[in-house]
Amino acid sequence: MKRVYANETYCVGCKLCEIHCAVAHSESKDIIKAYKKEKIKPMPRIVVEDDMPISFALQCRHCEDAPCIKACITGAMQKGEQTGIVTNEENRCVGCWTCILVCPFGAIVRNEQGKKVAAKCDLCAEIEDTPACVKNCPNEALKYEEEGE
Amino acid sequence: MAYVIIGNAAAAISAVESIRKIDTKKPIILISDEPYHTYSRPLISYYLGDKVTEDTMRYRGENFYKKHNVTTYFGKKVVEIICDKKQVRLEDDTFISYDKLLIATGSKPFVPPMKGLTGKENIHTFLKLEDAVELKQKVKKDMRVVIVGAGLIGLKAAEGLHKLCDDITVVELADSVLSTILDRKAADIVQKHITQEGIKFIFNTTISEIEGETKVEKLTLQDGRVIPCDLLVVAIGVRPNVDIAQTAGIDVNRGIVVDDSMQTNIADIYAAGDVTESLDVASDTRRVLALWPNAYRQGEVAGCSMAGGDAIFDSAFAMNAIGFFGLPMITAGLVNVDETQAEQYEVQLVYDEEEKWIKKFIIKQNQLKGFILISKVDRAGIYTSLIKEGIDIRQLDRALTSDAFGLIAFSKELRAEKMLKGGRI
Amino acid sequence: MSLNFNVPEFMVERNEDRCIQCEVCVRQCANEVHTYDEEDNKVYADETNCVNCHRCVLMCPTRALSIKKHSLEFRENANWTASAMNEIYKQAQTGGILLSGMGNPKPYPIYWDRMLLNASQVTNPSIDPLREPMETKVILGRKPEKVTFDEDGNMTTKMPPQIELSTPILFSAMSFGSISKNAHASLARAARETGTLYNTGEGGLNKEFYEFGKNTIVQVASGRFGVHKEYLNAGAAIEIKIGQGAKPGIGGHLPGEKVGEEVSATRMIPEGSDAISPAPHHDIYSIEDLRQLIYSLKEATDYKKPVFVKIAAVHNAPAIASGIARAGADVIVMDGYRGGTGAAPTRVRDNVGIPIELALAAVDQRLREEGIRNEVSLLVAGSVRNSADVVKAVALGADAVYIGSAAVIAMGCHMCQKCYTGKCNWGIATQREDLVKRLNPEIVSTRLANLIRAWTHEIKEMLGGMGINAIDSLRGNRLMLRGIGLSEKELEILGINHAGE
Amino acid sequence: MEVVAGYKHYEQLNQEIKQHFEHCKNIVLQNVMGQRYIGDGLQGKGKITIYGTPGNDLAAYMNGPEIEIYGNGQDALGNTMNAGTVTVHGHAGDTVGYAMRGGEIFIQGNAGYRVGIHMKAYKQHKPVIVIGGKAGDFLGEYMAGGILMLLGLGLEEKEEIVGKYCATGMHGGVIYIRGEVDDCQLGKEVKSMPLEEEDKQIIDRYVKRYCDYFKQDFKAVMQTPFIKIIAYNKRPYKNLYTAN
Amino acid sequence: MLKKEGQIRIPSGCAISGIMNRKGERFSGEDIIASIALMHERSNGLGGGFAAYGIYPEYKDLFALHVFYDDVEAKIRAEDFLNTHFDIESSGKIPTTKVSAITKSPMIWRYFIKPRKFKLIESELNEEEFTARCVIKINTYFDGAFIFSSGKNMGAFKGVGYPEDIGEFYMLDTYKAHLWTAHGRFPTNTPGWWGGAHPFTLLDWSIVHNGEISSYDANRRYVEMYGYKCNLQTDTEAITYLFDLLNRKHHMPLETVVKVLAAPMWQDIEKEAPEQAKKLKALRAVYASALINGPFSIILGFKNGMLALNDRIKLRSLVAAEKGEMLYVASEESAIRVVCQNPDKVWTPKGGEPVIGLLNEEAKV
Repeated sequence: MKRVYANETYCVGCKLCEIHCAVAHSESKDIIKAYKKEKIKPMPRIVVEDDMPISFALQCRHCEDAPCIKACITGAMQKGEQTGIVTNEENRCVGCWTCILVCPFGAIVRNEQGKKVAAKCDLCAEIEDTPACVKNCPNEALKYEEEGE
Repeated sequence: MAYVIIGNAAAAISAVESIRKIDTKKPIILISDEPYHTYSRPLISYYLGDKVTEDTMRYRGENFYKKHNVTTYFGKKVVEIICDKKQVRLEDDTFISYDKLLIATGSKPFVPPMKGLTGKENIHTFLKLEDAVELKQKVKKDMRVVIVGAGLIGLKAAEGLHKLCDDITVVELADSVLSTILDRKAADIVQKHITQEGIKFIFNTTISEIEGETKVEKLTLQDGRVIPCDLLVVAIGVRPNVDIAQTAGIDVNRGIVVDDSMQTNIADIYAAGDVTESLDVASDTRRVLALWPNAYRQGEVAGCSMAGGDAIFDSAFAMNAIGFFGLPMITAGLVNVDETQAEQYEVQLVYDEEEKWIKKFIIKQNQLKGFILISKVDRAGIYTSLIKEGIDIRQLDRALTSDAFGLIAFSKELRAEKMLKGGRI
Repeated sequence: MSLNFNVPEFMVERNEDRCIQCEVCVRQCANEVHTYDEEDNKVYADETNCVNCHRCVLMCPTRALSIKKHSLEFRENANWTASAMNEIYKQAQTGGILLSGMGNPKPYPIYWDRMLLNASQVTNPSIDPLREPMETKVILGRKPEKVTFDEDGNMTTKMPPQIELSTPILFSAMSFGSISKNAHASLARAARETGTLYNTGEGGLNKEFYEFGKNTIVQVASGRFGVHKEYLNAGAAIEIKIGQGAKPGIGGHLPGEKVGEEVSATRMIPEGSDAISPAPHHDIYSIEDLRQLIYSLKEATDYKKPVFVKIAAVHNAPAIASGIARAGADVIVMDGYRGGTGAAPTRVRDNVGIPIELALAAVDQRLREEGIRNEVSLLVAGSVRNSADVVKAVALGADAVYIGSAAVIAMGCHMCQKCYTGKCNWGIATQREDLVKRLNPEIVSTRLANLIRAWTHEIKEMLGGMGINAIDSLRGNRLMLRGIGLSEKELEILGINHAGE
Repeated sequence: MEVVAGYKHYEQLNQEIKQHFEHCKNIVLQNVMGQRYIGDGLQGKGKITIYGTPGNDLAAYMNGPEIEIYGNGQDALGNTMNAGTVTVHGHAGDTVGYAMRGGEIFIQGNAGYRVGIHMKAYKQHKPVIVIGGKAGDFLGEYMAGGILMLLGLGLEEKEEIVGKYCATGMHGGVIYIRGEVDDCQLGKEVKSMPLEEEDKQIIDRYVKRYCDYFKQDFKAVMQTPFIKIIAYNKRPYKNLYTAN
Repeated sequence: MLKKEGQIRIPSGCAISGIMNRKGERFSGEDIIASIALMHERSNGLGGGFAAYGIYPEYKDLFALHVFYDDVEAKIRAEDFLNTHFDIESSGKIPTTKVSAITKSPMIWRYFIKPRKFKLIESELNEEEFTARCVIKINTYFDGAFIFSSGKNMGAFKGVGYPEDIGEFYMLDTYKAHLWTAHGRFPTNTPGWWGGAHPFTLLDWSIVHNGEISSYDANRRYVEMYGYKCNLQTDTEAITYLFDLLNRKHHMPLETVVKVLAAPMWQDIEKEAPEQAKKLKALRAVYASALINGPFSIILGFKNGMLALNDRIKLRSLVAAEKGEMLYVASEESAIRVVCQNPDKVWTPKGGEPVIGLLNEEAKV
């Protein structure tokens, strides 16, 4: 399946991926409205780790053998049979954080505004073809491609 | 002939999914003594708290059994395994033949003998959906509820009941809450937090007598105190539900003994989930690790083995992600170091009691063996993976306790490998 | 510290309605202009250090930023302009030589813009380059006067070493040290992709780039940094750098802080030590010494590599060029006074040298008068800004052009002219790891290759318009040029007629 | 292998040398008359012995071989040399060892102007020039590394061992001078310093080599003390510029 | 004021025609006039001309100069120069007849000359080079005098007018030649100067040319490095010099010259066998500036024959035909058919591929 691969050699640590991820998962999908008007603060599902000159963005790897799915007590965490995308059905998620306990990448974040849910990368599958983080990475440090490309 | 699975929770369900990955044809028969579609037991406290409904508690979708070609016997209890005939007998004397059998009967509440325990209608345990449904019906706002046990189940019950009634007291024999998964300092923080929500605690004692006619009215504690009680929840602990296994002659120690393919000592009989015991790599002992992720993985391995695959269940260790009244905590592996062994371990600890957070790491020979995180639980899985993979923490160029701990602590190569591997971990 | 009389040059305008406090600007400004104040939840700017490189403006996801010239006015004075005064303030404050980056920004005439190109109408046809063959291949190097054959028709002429270019555009010398490794990698890749060459500059050649040898010109400058036998043989040609258009007569100086591990290894000097290039080659004090150096290089490379000699375009360029041709150079490179640089004394940059257009016209004419133009190739540099400039240069007589500033602009340079600070926000003129990684050679080499391809297309269009289908027929074809708004003298030097004539 | 150079063009002579050098590691050149570039870019081990007067740029870019000259060397000897040894039984011209990065040059007699200009060192490369007599102005100009040694043997009375502007712009390496040099002859970036133990060992080593090559009395040479000249600032031009 | 050729470059379109007998048998100018006359539409009356080879067998070792004089003074100055450098064996007016369409003709003179021996020795040049330089010198520096033909046993006849009128004017039906070329001109902007008409000649070279080359200044500035002066600023002149430089001075066979002037495309060179590719590449590298670019079709007349050539992407028309020993080339097929009704073979040469007609061995001069 296509995944987002981070090439840390060219990550500039700008965190635009985080910003655009948050916007993509906001109510309005409008960057200014999302940040300035929406009650629920936009929440990125991507983590940029940085300690310049090292920096890289990280999001769910959509593991083939995903531990979060196995660990999920509610069955909210699922893998798309066709797509391979690991998604969290947020209305079933109870925010127990077991997925956080088992994700070896630390790629699942807590969203505690409103109903507590685990927030994670869904590859923007329902929004567009290319995930927002990849589309907005100014240095192509994120690539959306098949493994080994 | 068919695969027969006794149980309907994590281990049973993952066994179904696992079998169907290999064998799509042979029938699967699933027998559960509960009358429900598969649901998540850990969610019963959420059910009490109205955070989930019976519908959203479903662990798998409505058409799960159909889709996986599973014949279900709900509300039927298996009473006997007849190994030589490869059959199981149900309560109603139905015999079901199996080709491969999986025992995934989980746990049952542990209720120690107590004076005045029997014959009272308002004494509850808190393990199954049924328990929660009953509790929800019975509990009233002005009731005085006493919960015996300040472990995970007891506290979850307390949290679940919190909105339904105003007076909740937790009685615990030990001197702190969650003594199996937290150390003292962490326990204090958690206890303080829960106390602030209005839950009362009584430590270092337990019930010596339950008084009342048909209902519990008051409790006498071992220390002589008498407390009023309109509803009693016994949440002292759970035990593996090994009865039918034992009678069938399956090896049972603390739980059912299985090999790494989840097979019991009897051919074609497998066991998985909370009913089994497994090797805890953190403490290097065999014990029952009654944990959801563990059950799932065991069920997966068992299913695979039953269908002729060659999966192996290797390392396991205790781990918990839980929260009470908005205070999250994640712990894994070894959380307390026995004073006698203190020299072998290094403990790294940072905390702020006011802010209610703690980070504690227990290290042995440069390998992480366990941790406690309270409040600051983000990215805990990275620590879990350190324990699991036995990574030498000297390779990491950032302190475990650092707020910026993450994959950045790993070498570039290791990181690239992890991240470029995509889905493989 | 006494009061500094200099005010900031720029002002940062932040549209608060659009600013979402995402802090991208804070993270991206190497000059630390932007800061986030948690208490106010606002991002503030201290423009003292702003160089107007546009990094923040372009990275801002909400387009909330703009940079304006500082609004502070000086009393109007045509003589004592603000910049004249500011320069005095700076020197009075520090006692230092004013240092600038990039090329001469002064409003001297740009002759490229005073020349117009011809096109075919009726009497001969224009050619459609999209559908008909259009040749832009150029062969650089020394050429014998004639090709001879024996009685059987076999060629008896031995061809000197030459270089083939798919288009008359090369990337000019920029050293590793003055620019980043990623910038170098981008140039190397783009050169390979587009069938042209890039130039190492005087900073040696990183071993990683040896694989681009066929597309590399290795430079030998007065400092001889990284010059050794392997290096000389690593490229397709060797360029002796005598001078540079941005600073004729001046040496170079790479400050020690830019000499990190890799620069050190490439230049073969210790980490942290200054890399000083003397003003002259101290083994060349006269034209015959140049011949000595040319042939020492030919000896070291078994006469297999053409040797370029690069000079700054100065007053006596025609005579010097003639001397270079006769000293045995295969290619003469001239760099005009608008040529870029990482650092040059402002006064030198802005006042020394002559326009490349005039130098080129004069040198080409002189070499023709001497009958030796066909023996050497003539390469010009010094602010070739677009394909029309290339076409005009070739029509004036150049074989090909070097582009430096245009290349760095394609890489992202915004002409803030602060290369020498080493804090290039675009990852070009810097060795700071966090900044260097901003320049992704995958992207940037494509940008460079795009530029070359686009220009080549345009060159073809213009050639086609003139009814020419090989760049050879444009070379020195000055009838294709007409001057506009030029004096008789200028027309005479350029060797062209005025428009309308 | 012996080659008579005579009036051969250097291109031909050097081609012959290169060809011979591939299989013969000991080449003798007779009657050399100004042919340039002998040993230019030559690589590997082996020796070339020269009789006569070799031309400019001898051993330029040379990387390994040994050249011994019975006669005087001309200008730019050892230009940008990387490794190897050149010994001159006689004098040498201007800009000896220009931009030299490694290898050794021993000159029995005097050397001209700008000797060792822009010499540099890198890792295992450390160029050395030992001059038996005196040197002209600008000795070690821009010097960035390596060792320059001036012995001042056979000087007339009151004759200066080194010319003016010695070591101007020097920012690395070391110059050893046997005898005294007036500070006013030195560039402003350097100073003369007393020797340390390490210096003494270096001097010993190279003077011995010199004496071996040219049959001199080591003890006699060592009787006169040496001084050393080093840059006291690796960044002499650090504050020269103002950002504009 | 209108500038004439030499003061400004004037583009022009044209018609060309050439007829030769490979055996060297001579024939009158009637056919060539008829041929070029048929292409009347391609001219505009501002120039026409002919070159004829083999017309002066009685003076075949002497250079035949055809000269236009604007006035008597010019004639005196030029003759003075000629006298100093050459022995003039014979001289006189070129006979013409009155044609109503031809007006304002200059004085047209003819000289049969031979370089003076001592001048040759003094100049260290051969006869051809010496004569060529003198011709260039007169044409460059002698106002009002223009040598428009300077070969041996050949001559050019040209002027302002339609080519058929020019032919009549010069009474070409009275001349006999084994090779005739002709040109009808369509200049875009000219007062009509007799010297500007085609053919252009230098020594034995004559060129008639159709088309306007775009590489003119590149070619001009290239040949001018080698002692030529392109006084007329015409393509024809530049092309003539290129032929002279490459063939006479660089000793390049005509077939190879063609590979320079209409060089094969790089992509075609790459397809050649390595040796040939190397050769073609060297030619392109060295003679890049001699590539003639833009539309042209030319007929080159020379001592031993003629060569017709198109530019490499064939932007101008050219047709060739053969009948027995006769070889015809012309801008249009009809111009051939009009004088040779049933050729053995008619073909259209490819761009860059020459049609070369050489005199048979026994007929060679």
